[in-house]
Amino acid sequence: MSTTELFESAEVPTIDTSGTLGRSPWQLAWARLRRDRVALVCGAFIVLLGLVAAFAGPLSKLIGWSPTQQDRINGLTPDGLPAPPSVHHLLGTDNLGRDVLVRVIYGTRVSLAVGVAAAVAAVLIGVIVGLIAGYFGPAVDAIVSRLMDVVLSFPFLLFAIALVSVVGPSELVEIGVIAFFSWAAVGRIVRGQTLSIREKEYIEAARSLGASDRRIMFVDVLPNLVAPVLVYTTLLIPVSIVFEATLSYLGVGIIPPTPSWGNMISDAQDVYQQAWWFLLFPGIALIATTLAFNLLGDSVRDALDPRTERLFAK
Amino acid sequence: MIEDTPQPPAGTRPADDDLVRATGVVKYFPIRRGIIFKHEIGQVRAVDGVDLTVRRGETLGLVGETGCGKSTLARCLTRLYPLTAGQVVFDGTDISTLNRGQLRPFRRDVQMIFQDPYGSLNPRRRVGSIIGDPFAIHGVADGAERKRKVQELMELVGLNPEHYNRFPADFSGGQRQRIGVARALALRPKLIVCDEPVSALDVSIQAQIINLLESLQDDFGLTYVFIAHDLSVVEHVSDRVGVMYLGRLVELAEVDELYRHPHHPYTVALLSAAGTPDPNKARKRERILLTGDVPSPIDPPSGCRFHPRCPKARDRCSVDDPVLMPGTDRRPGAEPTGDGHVTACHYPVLPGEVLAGRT
Amino acid sequence: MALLEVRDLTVEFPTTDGLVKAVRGVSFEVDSGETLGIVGESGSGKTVCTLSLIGLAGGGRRGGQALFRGQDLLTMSADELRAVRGAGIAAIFQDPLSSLHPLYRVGWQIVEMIRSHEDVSKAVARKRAIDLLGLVGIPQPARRVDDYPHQFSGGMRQRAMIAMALALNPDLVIADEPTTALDATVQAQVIDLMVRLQKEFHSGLIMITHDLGVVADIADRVLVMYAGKAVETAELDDVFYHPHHPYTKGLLESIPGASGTRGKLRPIPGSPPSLIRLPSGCSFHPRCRYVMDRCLTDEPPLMDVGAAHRSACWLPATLSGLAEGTEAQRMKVAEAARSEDTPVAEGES
Amino acid sequence: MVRFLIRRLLTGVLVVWLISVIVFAIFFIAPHNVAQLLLGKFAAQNQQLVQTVTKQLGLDQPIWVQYAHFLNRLFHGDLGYSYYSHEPVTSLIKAALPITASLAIGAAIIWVVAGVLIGVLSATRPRSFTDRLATLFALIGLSFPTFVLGLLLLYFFFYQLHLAGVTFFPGGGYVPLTQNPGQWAQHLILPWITLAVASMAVYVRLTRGQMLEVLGEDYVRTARSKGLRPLRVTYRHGLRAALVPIVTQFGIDVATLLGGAIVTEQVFGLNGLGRMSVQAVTNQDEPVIIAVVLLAAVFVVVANIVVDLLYAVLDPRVRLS
Amino acid sequence: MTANRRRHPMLTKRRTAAGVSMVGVALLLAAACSGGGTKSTTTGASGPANRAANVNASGSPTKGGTLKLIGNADVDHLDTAAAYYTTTSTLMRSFTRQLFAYPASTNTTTANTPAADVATQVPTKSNGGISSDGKTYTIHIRQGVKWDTSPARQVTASDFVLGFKRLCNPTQNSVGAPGYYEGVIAGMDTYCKGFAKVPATVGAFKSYINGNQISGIQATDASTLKFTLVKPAGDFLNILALTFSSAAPTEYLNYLPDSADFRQHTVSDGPYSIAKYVPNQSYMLDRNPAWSQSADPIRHQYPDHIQVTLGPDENGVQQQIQAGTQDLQWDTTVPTTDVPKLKSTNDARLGIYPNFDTNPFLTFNMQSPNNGGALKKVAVRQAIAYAIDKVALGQIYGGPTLNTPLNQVVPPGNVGYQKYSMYQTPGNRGDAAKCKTMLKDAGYPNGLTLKDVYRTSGKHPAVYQSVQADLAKCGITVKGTPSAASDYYGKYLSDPTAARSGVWDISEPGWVPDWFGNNARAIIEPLFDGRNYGPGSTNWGDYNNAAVNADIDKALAADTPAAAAPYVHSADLQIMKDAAFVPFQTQSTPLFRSTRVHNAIESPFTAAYDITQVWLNPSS
Repeated sequence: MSTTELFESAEVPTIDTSGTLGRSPWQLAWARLRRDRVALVCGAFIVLLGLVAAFAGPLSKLIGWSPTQQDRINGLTPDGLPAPPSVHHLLGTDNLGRDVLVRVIYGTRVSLAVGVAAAVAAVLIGVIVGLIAGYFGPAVDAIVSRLMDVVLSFPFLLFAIALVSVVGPSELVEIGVIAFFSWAAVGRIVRGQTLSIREKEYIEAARSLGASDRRIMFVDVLPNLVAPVLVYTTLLIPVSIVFEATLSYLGVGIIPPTPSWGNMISDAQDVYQQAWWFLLFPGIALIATTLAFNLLGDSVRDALDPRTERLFAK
Repeated sequence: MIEDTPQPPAGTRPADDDLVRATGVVKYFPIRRGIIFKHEIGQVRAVDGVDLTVRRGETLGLVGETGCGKSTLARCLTRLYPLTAGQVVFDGTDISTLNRGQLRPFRRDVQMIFQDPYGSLNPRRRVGSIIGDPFAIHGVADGAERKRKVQELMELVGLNPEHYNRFPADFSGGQRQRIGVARALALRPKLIVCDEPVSALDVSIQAQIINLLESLQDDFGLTYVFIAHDLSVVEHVSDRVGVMYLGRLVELAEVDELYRHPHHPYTVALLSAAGTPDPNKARKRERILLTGDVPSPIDPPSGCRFHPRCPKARDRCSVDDPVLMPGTDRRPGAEPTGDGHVTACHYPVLPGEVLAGRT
Repeated sequence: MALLEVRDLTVEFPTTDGLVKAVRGVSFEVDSGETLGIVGESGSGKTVCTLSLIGLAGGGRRGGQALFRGQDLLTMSADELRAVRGAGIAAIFQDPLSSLHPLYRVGWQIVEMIRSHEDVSKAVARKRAIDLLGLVGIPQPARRVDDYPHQFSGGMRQRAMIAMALALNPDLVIADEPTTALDATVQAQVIDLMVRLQKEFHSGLIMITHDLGVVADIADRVLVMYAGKAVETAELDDVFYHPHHPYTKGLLESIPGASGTRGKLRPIPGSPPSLIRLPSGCSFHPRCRYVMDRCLTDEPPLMDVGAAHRSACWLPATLSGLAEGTEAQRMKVAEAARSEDTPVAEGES
Repeated sequence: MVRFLIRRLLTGVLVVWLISVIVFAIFFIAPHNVAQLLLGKFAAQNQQLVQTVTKQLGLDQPIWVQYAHFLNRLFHGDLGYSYYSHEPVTSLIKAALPITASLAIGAAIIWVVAGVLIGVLSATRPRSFTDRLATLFALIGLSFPTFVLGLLLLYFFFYQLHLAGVTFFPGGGYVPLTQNPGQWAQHLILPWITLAVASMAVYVRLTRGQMLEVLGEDYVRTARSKGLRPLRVTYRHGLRAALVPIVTQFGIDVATLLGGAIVTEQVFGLNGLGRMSVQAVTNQDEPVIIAVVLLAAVFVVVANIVVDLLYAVLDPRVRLS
Repeated sequence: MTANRRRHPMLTKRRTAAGVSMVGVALLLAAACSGGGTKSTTTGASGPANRAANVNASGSPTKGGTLKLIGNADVDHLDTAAAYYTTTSTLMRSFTRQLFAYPASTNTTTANTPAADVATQVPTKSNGGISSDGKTYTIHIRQGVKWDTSPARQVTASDFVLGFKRLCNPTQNSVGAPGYYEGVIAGMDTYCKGFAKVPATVGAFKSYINGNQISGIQATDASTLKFTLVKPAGDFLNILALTFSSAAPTEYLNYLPDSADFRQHTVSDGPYSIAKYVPNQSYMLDRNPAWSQSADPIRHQYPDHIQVTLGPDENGVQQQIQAGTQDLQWDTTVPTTDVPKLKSTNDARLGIYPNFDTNPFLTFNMQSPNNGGALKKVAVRQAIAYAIDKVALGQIYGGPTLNTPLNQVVPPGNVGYQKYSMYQTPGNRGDAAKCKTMLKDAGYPNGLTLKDVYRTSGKHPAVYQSVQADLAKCGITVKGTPSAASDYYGKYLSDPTAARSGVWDISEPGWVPDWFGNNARAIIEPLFDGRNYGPGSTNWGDYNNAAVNADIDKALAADTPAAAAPYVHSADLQIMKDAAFVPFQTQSTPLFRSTRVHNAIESPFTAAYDITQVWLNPSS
């Protein structure tokens, strides 16, 4: 029981569903989401981000700069300092005289790609491992849980740097590193959920009907994991984006000249006193995006389970 | 084993009239501790040696308090649990040693209806797919045929077939229980084990489901094992009733016989404790208040398990474990009664006897 | 003046799915030494209408009046209400395991109750706690007082809850389904204890339950609730032997064994309505066998149908009781009141 | 209890051992020549020296032999010598640990106190303005990359304030607690805040969620029905019960930090374990890397055990079963 | 990673100035000072590289106070037998002494000329210190130079002999040393070869050192040292001015070289001694009571203590000094982005000093099989040389204030430097059109695809991106291969296998010669002598030209720098003609000090302030 505001357990009124009959839990959640202004704003923002990422090319053509083009006439002072926002560069330039606006736009692409890909990869691994740990009894659980303990016991940032320094940085490595250190957390959640779902009567019902383990796992258990996993994914995406920024700060991020918000912010830290715009705009993009994903995650959670408060996933 | 010679209400019945024969059913749950290497530190003796026969076409009621093992027994009969010891013969086949694959045909013949109308239906699946599960799992019907069959079932249990695509959340508790009934009915099983099917429902809805179950039994010649803690419900639906206490069957009889002439002190106490929706009866009723609570099934009392709470307990009861015996006469060579009323008690309650502890 | 007089109580909860009208104008009163049974199915508002009085129903908008010892509970300040809670009105809840704090010793919890209202030393409060535990029949109370709730059995926990409720000798005890979670034999023990203690303490008791058997055992008067409204209220026997409201009658007929026959039960068709979108008129009309035109449009108020017997139904006052004859008369009245073209209310779908 | 502890310790050792194998494997499978790196351009002039050094460091041995040596030394409490500074790794860690511990523990106290208080506040008034503000605050904290926050804090609270004549915040550095507790705290305030903000956000949300769940429990309603003061209900009954998962998270988080608050140490120039390990990675100073990784893992493992023990303290149901 | 913010992120960490007292070199140095294009003289009066501008020598020297240095990382070694970083030299200045040392001076020539330190005078042929064949050096030890042992003890000739003997100990803590001595001092080679076989224990080292002598280094008495060289070396005094050449007390034989134990027991003969050292954290230096001003013509002992705090990066360091909480930079410089503002406000605490190196530059992997071996073609390399925008590269390093475009191999301040420009582009901004044409003529009308391996730290990624942008305009696609700084040379540039398999085509390393002046040995030879190519070689691109090799031999054999200069220049021309690399710029070092620091004199040798000259404002 987590509802505090409404009713004590025995008295939760039957909600009339005559207006919503026949709609799937997803449709219901969607209906609730549409009523949530915060979710709408965040959703719209994320869609916008997606569009910006998708149309980065045309947009940059419109603006007139490519993301790697170094404007050595108006883009830098003779001393090599970035140029402030002006008619040439609406949001100013970076340390190599490149247009910050265009780079922020292109950065959307990388940050989103890394964030989403890493989150999705982590979730996929986590779900599979967690499902196996939770479903197949104590012996398998013990082994798999130990494995997750090992991963969670790693000083992950240090290990990430070490790993990247050994294998060399690339987008793929970065996604892999983030996923590698995130899946165990997902795995734990899924394992916990699976353990509790396994005790549900409908699983027993399926067993009594003679359903196979595989059928039970995929037909009965998995659909019930979608909601928590979906929520966790929306929360993992911003974490991955910030993680990418941190890796860039530590010098093991995306390979230049490809812009990501992370490596822009990281580059900007040397000149933020002279060129606030260089830190501010990618910073705003990063914070707004993580905020949007986080708030949307909360809203999705609320929508999927209106009786659950906005809990933070552990 | 139960001496089973008596006459059922509708004439004699042949020997193969027993759908289920359970002999010496034992189910212990190990209590494990440990991080890597689990080791057993004890056992929950959920069911500890039960003999039981379910006759074709009857409703066998099982009553008892929390932790008496009635639900575990039900899951042993349906082989949802492997037995620790004992044997269950279903329709002539010993199912107690079959593996999962071998059990599959058996799964078609035995179905369960569960207690929790919320927990027993997967909230993420459509009703049509839930009811169609038995067809899908056993590969009986596909596509349009499955849909037609499911809709027939829905109609049968009083659900609107058009609601095929709805989700469990769209239904009230009573309607959900109908979904559970429809699912259980899909493969036309021989036996349905109902585990507290109406306990979670409000009285008015409870009556709907009981009526439904009864009419389905008539229409399809079903056999029910009906588990409940509500004595009046069991009285209403059952042909015979078994009373369980701490993993044991302590009394079994035809329903009217049991309710009118309970032999076991526990049954007597249980019946007297049950509420009655009749103020006059309530005022007149004399209650037997048992002392204490049900002991832990991890470490059950020696001898008769009821003896620490029994108003009639004597020294022998803490030593000698009583077995089910017909009648109330415990003298050697006593004539066995023929009504199938058996009791596991050294000192059964005689008609008219007043038990101590009444208020 | 009664100990507690509730007048036209309404409780509403705004939710994301709409406004839940949990209690819609319920009135009742309880006197010292009297037991009021409130009966109803899940969601009928029986718990909300009592617990909201002492602010335990989790917020919600409350309307009406609730005079306790002459003071309106609904307009009290938070501090005044807190002083009433525990000392004036105590509560016992359904699930004794979850209602006791799992991390504190049973004795500690009783001591806390005493010391939050009375300025007594810990030792004195502890002594009282031990006495109370003994009073409710906990064996070896001096030892068990330091046990944690999980070390108690279900029955003992509920006894401990009762001991805590009685610690400050309250004028009124609200018992919210106190026996539902207990086994039959333990249930009997607890009811027995409550009856005994009520006599001893001479407090008022509100017994909320869905179990008519419990009501028959314990109540002096009964309030039947349906969809947030009181549909019938009467002395105990009148409710059981001369019910007027079709819902009350339906409830009684739904209970196996009550009708005495081994034939088919007579359930009430359909399901309770949503508290967000209530049916027009009498909210029971979609499930009522005797539904009349008027029921679809006009909401019946509680009307006198006998001595201290009130029912919210348009059927004539004389049509009380369970006998077949009364049934036939009711059908006739209803038949007559229906116009030809009005469709019969939808039954179970 | 003792048996439980022993078993937990054994699994802990297993976890740490696995980690040591993985780390060892990663660094020794990767192709690079430590001796060459150490000798720099002189390696070219003196290949003999390269061989001598390689032999000295035992790098000419097969991996498993090196690993066996490593384990053998480990059992004698010897973590080896840094390739780079030639200091025993143990003394490097001894110097760095107090800094990281000061940083981690101070920050942890800040975030847990602030996070829990804000979380409770927002849980007692769900959906109120306070609640939304707390949520927003928490989310912004969560979205802020640590290094940006640290940089900005330094810039405004140290640099700009110093220029304005307010010299309260030092610009980094570390004064041992034993030397001057006042300065110790003063030097660590900004790093503490930097480190605390992100975690505080997590705790606000964790506490809020837990509290909402607990405040809906029957026993909290019981506490209210007893006529207790709201603060007592919230803290004594509510928070007390909500504490268990918070403590779990807290234990793990502090342990993780003890392995090195890399970014914060980097930004504030604190030579704790984090910075030490980053430098070690840059220099491929394997003995140091392995030691720090193992130490960090040990912290997590120990924290797990402590948390389990804390369960028993916090929850009588665990203690007595 | 902050380690990248070291001032000299190059392979070579140590250099010595080639301040041989020669007019020719002095002129070259003067030319270097005008690198910024501003008119300047050796004494310097104005301009960004005005060495005297920042001294703050007003007032009379005051004793007392604690000089606070702050910086990023610890030294490489504390043992003079191994110490190699410039930062280490800064520290060593305070507690070690050599026979000769560079005096602190605002006059560049003086500052780059070794002066007598423990030696009583600078040996010359005229004063008999150097034999007429230039192969024997006789040096006398100054009296009153003492170790801070208890009791204090005179530094003797045999302490110096021990210093040299310790150089070739076979531990990893002996880097750097042998290379400069083996080929020059008689018997050193044999001595080191023998030492290499000694097991690494204190006892074995002690007995080898005590039982074996270097034939070319003899303590003829307690205060006289005699060096015998294999062949004449014009730069021998520079070699003796390296910290490697410090005296070592016999106590050092009780420890393995530069072990942790050693580091806690350093013995000082300088004005300060290390009172407390916490590795990676801090140093505290106290006055050395055994030191006397009268026996040290180079150093002073003004502050009571010198404190070094390690941790923050260059931005943090800058903020701290600007805020006045710290005094001097330890191993960082003013962030280039801060310089314009400080300069525009004429901040007196800012000082900008020229370097005499070439850093970074573009090197070609001439073995690369990629693009059909295109980089083997001179025309292709020349085309690329035209494409580079040196001004843009300069902007990365702070623009014209801090660096000047460079167009030849030998940078100003080194022997053989002559300003010329073979691939001049308008304003040094690169000429993409010319590059394109040349590339087309060379048979690559569709351009090339080149792999550029670059370090992920510091400004290296920016440099790589700048080159990438320049070459893109010329139709050359540059693909980056990021490398950790620690892997850069070992895994890529110095590994012939990597070069042959085409792992990289171009790269942007840097080079700081170990000393200036007569340094054919320190620039041309290591970078371009094709005969040295092999694993670990610094001739990264495998450039091999017989003419250049011959010039190198001649320059090395030259008796005097003046004699070497024409050969070096000839090699320079040939190398540029072959476009074996593309020079970018020479840089200047911006330094900062707190207001209370007086007498801040930059040492070109360490490119940092000399901490043994500073005194602190008494009112601070």
